[in-house]
Amino acid sequence: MKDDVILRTITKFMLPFIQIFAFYTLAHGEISPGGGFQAGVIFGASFILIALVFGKNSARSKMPRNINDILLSTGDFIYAFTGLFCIFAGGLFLEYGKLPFHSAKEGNHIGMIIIELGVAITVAAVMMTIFFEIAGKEDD
Amino acid sequence: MEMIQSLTPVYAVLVSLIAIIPIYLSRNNPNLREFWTILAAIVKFIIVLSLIPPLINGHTVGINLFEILPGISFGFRVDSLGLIFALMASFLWILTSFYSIGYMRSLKEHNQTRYFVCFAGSLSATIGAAFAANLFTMYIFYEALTLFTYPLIAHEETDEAFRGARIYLIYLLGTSIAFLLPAIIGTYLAAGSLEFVNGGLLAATASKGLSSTFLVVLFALFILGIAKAAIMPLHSWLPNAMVAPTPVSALLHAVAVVKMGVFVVLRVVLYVFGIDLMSALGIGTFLAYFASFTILLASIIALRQDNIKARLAYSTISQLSYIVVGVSLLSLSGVKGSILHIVVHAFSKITLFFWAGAMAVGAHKKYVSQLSGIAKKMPVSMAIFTVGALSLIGLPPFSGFLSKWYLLKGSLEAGLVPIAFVFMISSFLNACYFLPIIYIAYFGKISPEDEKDSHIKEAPKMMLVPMCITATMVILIFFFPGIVTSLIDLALNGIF
Amino acid sequence: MSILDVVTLILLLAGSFFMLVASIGMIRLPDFYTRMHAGGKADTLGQGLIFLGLVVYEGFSFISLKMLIIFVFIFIANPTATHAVAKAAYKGGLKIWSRDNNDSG
Amino acid sequence: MIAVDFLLLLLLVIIAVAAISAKDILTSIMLLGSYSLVIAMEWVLLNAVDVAFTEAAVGAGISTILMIAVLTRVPRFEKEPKEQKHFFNLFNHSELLALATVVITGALLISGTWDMPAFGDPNSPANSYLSPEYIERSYPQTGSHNIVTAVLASYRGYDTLGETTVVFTAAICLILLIRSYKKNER
Amino acid sequence: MIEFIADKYNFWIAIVLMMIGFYAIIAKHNLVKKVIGLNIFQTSVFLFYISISKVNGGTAPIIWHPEGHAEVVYDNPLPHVLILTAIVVSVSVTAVALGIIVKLYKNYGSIEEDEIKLIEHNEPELDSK
Amino acid sequence: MKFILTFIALLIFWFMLSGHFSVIIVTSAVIYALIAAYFTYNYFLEDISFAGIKRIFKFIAYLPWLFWEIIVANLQVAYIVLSPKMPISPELVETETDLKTDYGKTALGNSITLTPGTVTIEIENSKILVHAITKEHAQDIKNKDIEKKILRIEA
Amino acid sequence: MIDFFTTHAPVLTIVVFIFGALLAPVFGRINNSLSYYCALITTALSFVLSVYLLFSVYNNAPLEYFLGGWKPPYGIEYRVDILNSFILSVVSFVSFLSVIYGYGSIKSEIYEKRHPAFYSVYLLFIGGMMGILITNDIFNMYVFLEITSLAGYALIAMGRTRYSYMASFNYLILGSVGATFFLIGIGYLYMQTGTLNLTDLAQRLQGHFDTNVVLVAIAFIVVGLMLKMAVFPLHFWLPDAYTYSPSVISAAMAGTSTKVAAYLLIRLMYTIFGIQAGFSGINFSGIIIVIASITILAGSIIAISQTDLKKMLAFSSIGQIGYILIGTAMVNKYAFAGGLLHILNHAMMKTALFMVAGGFFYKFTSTKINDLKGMGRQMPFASAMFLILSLSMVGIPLTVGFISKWYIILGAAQSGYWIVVPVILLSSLLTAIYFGRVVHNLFFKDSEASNTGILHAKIPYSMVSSTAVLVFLCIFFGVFAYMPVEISLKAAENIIGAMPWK
Amino acid sequence: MFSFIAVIILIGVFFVLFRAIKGPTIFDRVLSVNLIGTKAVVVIALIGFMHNRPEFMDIALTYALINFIGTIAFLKYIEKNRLD
Ligand code: NA
Ligand code: NA
Repeated sequence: MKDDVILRTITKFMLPFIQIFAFYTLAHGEISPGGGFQAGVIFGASFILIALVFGKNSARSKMPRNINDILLSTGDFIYAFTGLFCIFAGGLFLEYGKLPFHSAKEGNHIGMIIIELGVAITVAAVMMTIFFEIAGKEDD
Repeated sequence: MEMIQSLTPVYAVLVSLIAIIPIYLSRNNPNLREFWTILAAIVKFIIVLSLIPPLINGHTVGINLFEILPGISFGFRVDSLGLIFALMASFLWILTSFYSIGYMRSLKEHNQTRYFVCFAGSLSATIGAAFAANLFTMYIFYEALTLFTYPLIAHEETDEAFRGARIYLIYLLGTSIAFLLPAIIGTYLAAGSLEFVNGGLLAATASKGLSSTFLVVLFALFILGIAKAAIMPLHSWLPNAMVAPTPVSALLHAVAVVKMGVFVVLRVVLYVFGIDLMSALGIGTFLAYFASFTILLASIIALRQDNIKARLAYSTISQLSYIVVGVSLLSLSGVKGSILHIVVHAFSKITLFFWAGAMAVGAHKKYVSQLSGIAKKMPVSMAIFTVGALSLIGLPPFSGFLSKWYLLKGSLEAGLVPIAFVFMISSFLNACYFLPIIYIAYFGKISPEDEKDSHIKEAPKMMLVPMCITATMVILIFFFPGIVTSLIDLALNGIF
Repeated sequence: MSILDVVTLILLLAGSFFMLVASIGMIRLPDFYTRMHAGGKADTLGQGLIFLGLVVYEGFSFISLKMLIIFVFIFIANPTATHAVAKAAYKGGLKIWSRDNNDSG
Repeated sequence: MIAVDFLLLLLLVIIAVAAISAKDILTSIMLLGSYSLVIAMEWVLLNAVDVAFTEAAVGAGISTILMIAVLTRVPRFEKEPKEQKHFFNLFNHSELLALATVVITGALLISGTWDMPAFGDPNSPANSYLSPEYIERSYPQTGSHNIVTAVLASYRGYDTLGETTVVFTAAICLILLIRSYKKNER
Repeated sequence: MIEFIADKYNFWIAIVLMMIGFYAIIAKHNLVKKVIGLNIFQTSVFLFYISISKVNGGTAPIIWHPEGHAEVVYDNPLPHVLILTAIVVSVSVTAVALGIIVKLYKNYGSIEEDEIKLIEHNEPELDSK
Repeated sequence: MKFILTFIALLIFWFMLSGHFSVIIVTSAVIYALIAAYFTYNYFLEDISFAGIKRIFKFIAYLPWLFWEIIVANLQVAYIVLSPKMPISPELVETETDLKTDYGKTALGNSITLTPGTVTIEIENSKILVHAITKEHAQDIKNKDIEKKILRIEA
Repeated sequence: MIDFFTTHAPVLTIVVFIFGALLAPVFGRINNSLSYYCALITTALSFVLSVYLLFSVYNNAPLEYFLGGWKPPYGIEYRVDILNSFILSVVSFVSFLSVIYGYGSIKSEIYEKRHPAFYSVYLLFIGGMMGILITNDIFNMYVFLEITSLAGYALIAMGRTRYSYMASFNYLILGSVGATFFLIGIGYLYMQTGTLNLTDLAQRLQGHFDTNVVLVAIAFIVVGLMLKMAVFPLHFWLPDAYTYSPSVISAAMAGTSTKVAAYLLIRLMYTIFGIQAGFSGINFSGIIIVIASITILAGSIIAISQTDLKKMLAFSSIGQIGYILIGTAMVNKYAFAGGLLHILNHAMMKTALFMVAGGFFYKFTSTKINDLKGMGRQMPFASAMFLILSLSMVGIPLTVGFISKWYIILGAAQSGYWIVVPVILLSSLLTAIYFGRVVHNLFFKDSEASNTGILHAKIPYSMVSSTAVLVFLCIFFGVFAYMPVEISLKAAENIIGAMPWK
Repeated sequence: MFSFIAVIILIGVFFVLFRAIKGPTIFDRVLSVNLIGTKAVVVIALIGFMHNRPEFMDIALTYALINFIGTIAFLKYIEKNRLD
């Protein structure tokens, strides 16, 4: 749909805002609705939009398959490793309160931010992977 | 009675099991292979023999190998009843081995290695059951024997052979799982143990107020579960199994399978229930009458069989029930006759089967009607047959007379006159189906083709010699019954 | 009831009127292209008016700012979508309706 | 409020029936997307804002797009089942059986609601047992205004680890299943 | 009676919706349709959960400091949390199902269950992949 | 340059959305804006030079007129929809445009869509295809009112 | 360091799988074999940890672990007792051996570039099950149930035939319906109690057993789990799933997945369904026993008519799950122990059987029973192992198959469920029949040379050794049954005695 | 007030839904579904005000966004029969 001027232009215009909106959703998960999961989906959707309008190659130029594959593991790894780190910090698994910050409350807060980031990364990567694997027709 | 901890019974079981390895490995060298078979048979017999002295001295030999579940162990215990069975089986294995070699080689059978392997395995199972210290161990060997003999029966690999083998398996495995196993479980539930006890494992528990219905049902399960004893109506596997090669039939009918059946019946009656409990429940008499039917019916059916092996098979069914009836009389002589008949029937019947094999190999005859005048060409074989047949009819001076004598005496001791009549009628019927064979063989007119056929001659020496030995034994036991009865007396010491 | 409330009410009512008209148009108009006019325009304006009404109701705040963002978004995205559907239909060979050849929907 | 609730639920029923009965799967997918949108509206109405947010993004967005993606590789129209319909041309056997199963299952579920606490009952066990505690503790303990986020990421953070692993699983399963490496691979 | 219905109708409609989806799962031969049915089924279960979480007079479970209100009643946050997870699970299942459907079409040229079974019955294929 | 402009635009947008200024939020705002700018700057400002900023103001000035036109358009549509006779006579109109930039063409296309009884079907190079709901509306398109206004912005 | 492991063993047992699954595809980019070792190390580690847990709870009190440090019922709790640590050990052991087995078999069955993803999914499959086993939170169970199910769908689809996809899809639909039923049940229970923690749930259900809500909840949970367990008549998915999946997966699944669903049912029966109490006049035991009996017989009877070895084994598995149910539903110490033992025993037997079937497939690319003629000569070792395993399946003494049946029958007799005895005996007979057929083909039929081509000349040691270990254990634990018996008896005592309202 | 407006809009949704189901062309359906989406955005905003918690505009924005992307996806499928 790259040949359509209006669609192309509007998409170009909207893309950065969609992405920053995704990040906004991530950062405000504790204040308003939203969080890592929703952020990941919206971020992934922005790349899906690129693929829809500008084609797969355009989307893949900013997010190559290799990077995408690694991000898939990275997010969940951040999450699980945070849990493990809590053990090293003397707590139980995922006991953010024991993270080395001033108070348990702050530890919890920052722990949640970190894991939400992990969730967002994995979810975004997953959404892209799922889309590109299912929509990819190059082998037919 | 003092128990000597010893691994000897284990060795006796293991010898033939271990022999499987060299037998299999030397599968490309028939002479070597058969050397191993013979060697194992002889070693096994010697080991079994070595168990006689301690028994004579009033000890039992045994060992508990491991406890599998609480109250259930895998263990051996040699008493004189088991020893009689083991002696008989291991001795006959030697003869059967020689005979098998002759038979297999002259018929150029296929798959001889599998045959000898399974044969060795069967013997292990038999000795294991003879020496088993408890129902559980015995059950294992009981099943093992079924599985080891299955390939032997299917040996020919014809459709008929597979059919016979399948029926064999379904009957034996089926009944043992469906009835014997629950019976064992019931025993365990009632007694908390499965060890054989002189005077009866369950006898002690009777005082605990177990309902007699439960015990009767338990006993019925046992009898139904032991299809190897071929009590009607669970007998039809036996005639079907006659498709097996003759040495296997000998093994089935005389040495291992059916003998294990009646042996287990003996064990159950004498060591699990005990004479007292049996008579208290009145199930002994019932069983005696029940098995009497088999005696008569099987004899009558045998009359109508033209196939030699079929006729022998029905004869076996009938004779096995002698043993069952004997023990269920619950009288001293009855039980004694019963045990004696195990040995006597073994020697007599194996003689007859060896003879049948000799007919197949030497004259290619399978039917009674073909035997007209055969004695002219095969005089030795027919003489041997006559010994075996007369013994089974119960005429002196053959050992069959002895056991029948005891059985008859036992039935009178127990006050069951009808049973005595059954024995007599049955003897008459035995005569009716054996004597005609002797008659036509000696006095019948040989057919012209047979007359000319130079292939009809005595079987090879490898077969003939074992036949002669068993026939001799049939006579010897009549004159020297002490070698058997002394052990029987020993066995019955703790019971009566 | 303050002036602002009245303005809000008017804006909301006007907005819902246009949205309802759009919906009715979707049923009444005879072919896809004409329905497109209802769905692409009346609805967009209706939505815009309602958001304006809500902004007036809320007064100046971050929420109003956000609603203005939505307002802008609607005015960018809706015509684009309408155009895209129209183009697809046109490329797909859908003929336009005229009173002569076809009277049904 | 109740009118809105009722209209939304009515819409849902109509959309659901239409979605499963359309022969054009593309239409079904569109209606499914609308179903998600409408149900998300219902959730906003029921104050489940986080859930509505997710359903809008996932149910209406990603799921729909994935299904269209599949349609690019499979036929768009549903075929009539091979066997002839009987039973007065209304149902074939399997449909009748399915209907029976569904009716029984539904009846069972509805019978379960008989002695359920009423909708919105603040004293129901669900709403009075743990929920107040979460509401009370979440801000002091975690510093999160959004109680849902606090429960999600902290109190039941382990579930969320599992949830993240579930999506990871989906992606890795798809890579395993349909990523193409060889030309002739089927 | 009216009150009883008013108390429960949310649950009932959720159940009716579930059953509509469930029906499609069982009765439809088209595999994509089955997946669509599954989606409706699961989403309706989520609706049921969210209905549980509602508290009369409650507001969204996000801490709120409105002026002039002393006590704020919040809805039950726990079902929301559970359903957030369940939605994710649902989309994951959908994705995998769709992946399998793509593969099925490649191999059978059909996505109708009865056709695939017929093809497999007529020309069973072993070790082909 | 494009990157920095995108970044600034995104940061502004963020604070319009957020309304929170805690340390964590502001820090993440900067980081996230950088990331989003990295991914999207070459789409966002692909063919806009620095002169674009001036155009933005011109464009904003154009909006009130557009909004008025939209309201008029909608009243007309409402009349058509609600009138029992449905006075419509649809027509396809093809015209030329002198607009050069994508943004210009887009603004034109969407404006046409939003205003009186017309919907842009296709813009290809300089050709515009429009669907008009009545003959009068078709005539309006041929007059090129909107295009003239947008041309002024683009200049 | 030791402290670290001992305190956190419950969570580490599960988390290693997550790490393994995440790292396997990443390492796999460097080198394919790294992903294999990733799987190997992960399963080995979790096996060691599970066994540690088992011994720890056997000797001491059950372990609790509060995830995130939040006390239940606010947070998610892990609760390790003998019952679940026993099954944890079984599952991790079977999965470990399957990985070893896979070294040879996966190479031949799955294209090598897919290996990293394959191992990752495999770890998720096992890890999900482990998660189900260890958690004491009913919703957490659901989450992990879905992880393992999803992974399972993909794994089944990796089989060599195109019908694998259909098998996988059917499993997916039924599995999802089952899981959703489970979810509905959870919702209803939550409605009535407001909690998700099992222990808490059990307490708060007191006095509510006769409400419709709870009855319906239980009905849906049971049906959902029975779908997952493939209890007759909800078994349709299982035979295809087992038959058409890769050899390793058939082996691993046979040993693990239905058992985990069975565990779930057992756990719920004894904690929240109040099986002992017989609430509302419904004889819960009786219902389960009847269903299980039908399952046992139906599975065995259908198995007889199968022409494919793997399919036959699959139907046999359906029947065998019935033993586990029947044993555990009788509320009798011995029967419970028997059911529990059968989880171990059947896992070993069936996994080994599928491994042997995989061996046949590896060499001849066929598992049709008719194609197995004469294998006794061509693959004597494999055939001998098959023979031993068959005997064990029939329940011949000195094999593990006997031990579990023995205890179930014992328990049935003790608690008066006499009907169970003939069912088990009859099924043993049927088992003898269908295994007898295969053994017959292996040893007594001459091979028909034309039927299959030889794919690989030699079976790799990895495949042989892992199978042999299991076969050995089938005999070893049949002879020296003391250890597992003691453990399961103690587990039975704990569970049956641990009814909070008793 | 807000719920009254919401009800009016929802009634409109029924009309649009009718068109979505009836078609007749696939473009009618796309248009209708897009319309349902945009109406939903407004309804969400109104519900926020109904509950006196208008800070949930994020959801409305997401709706608008997703709806747009979804419509593009439908169209691309119809035009090109591929998405990437
Ligand atoms: Na959905
Ligand atoms: Na959140």
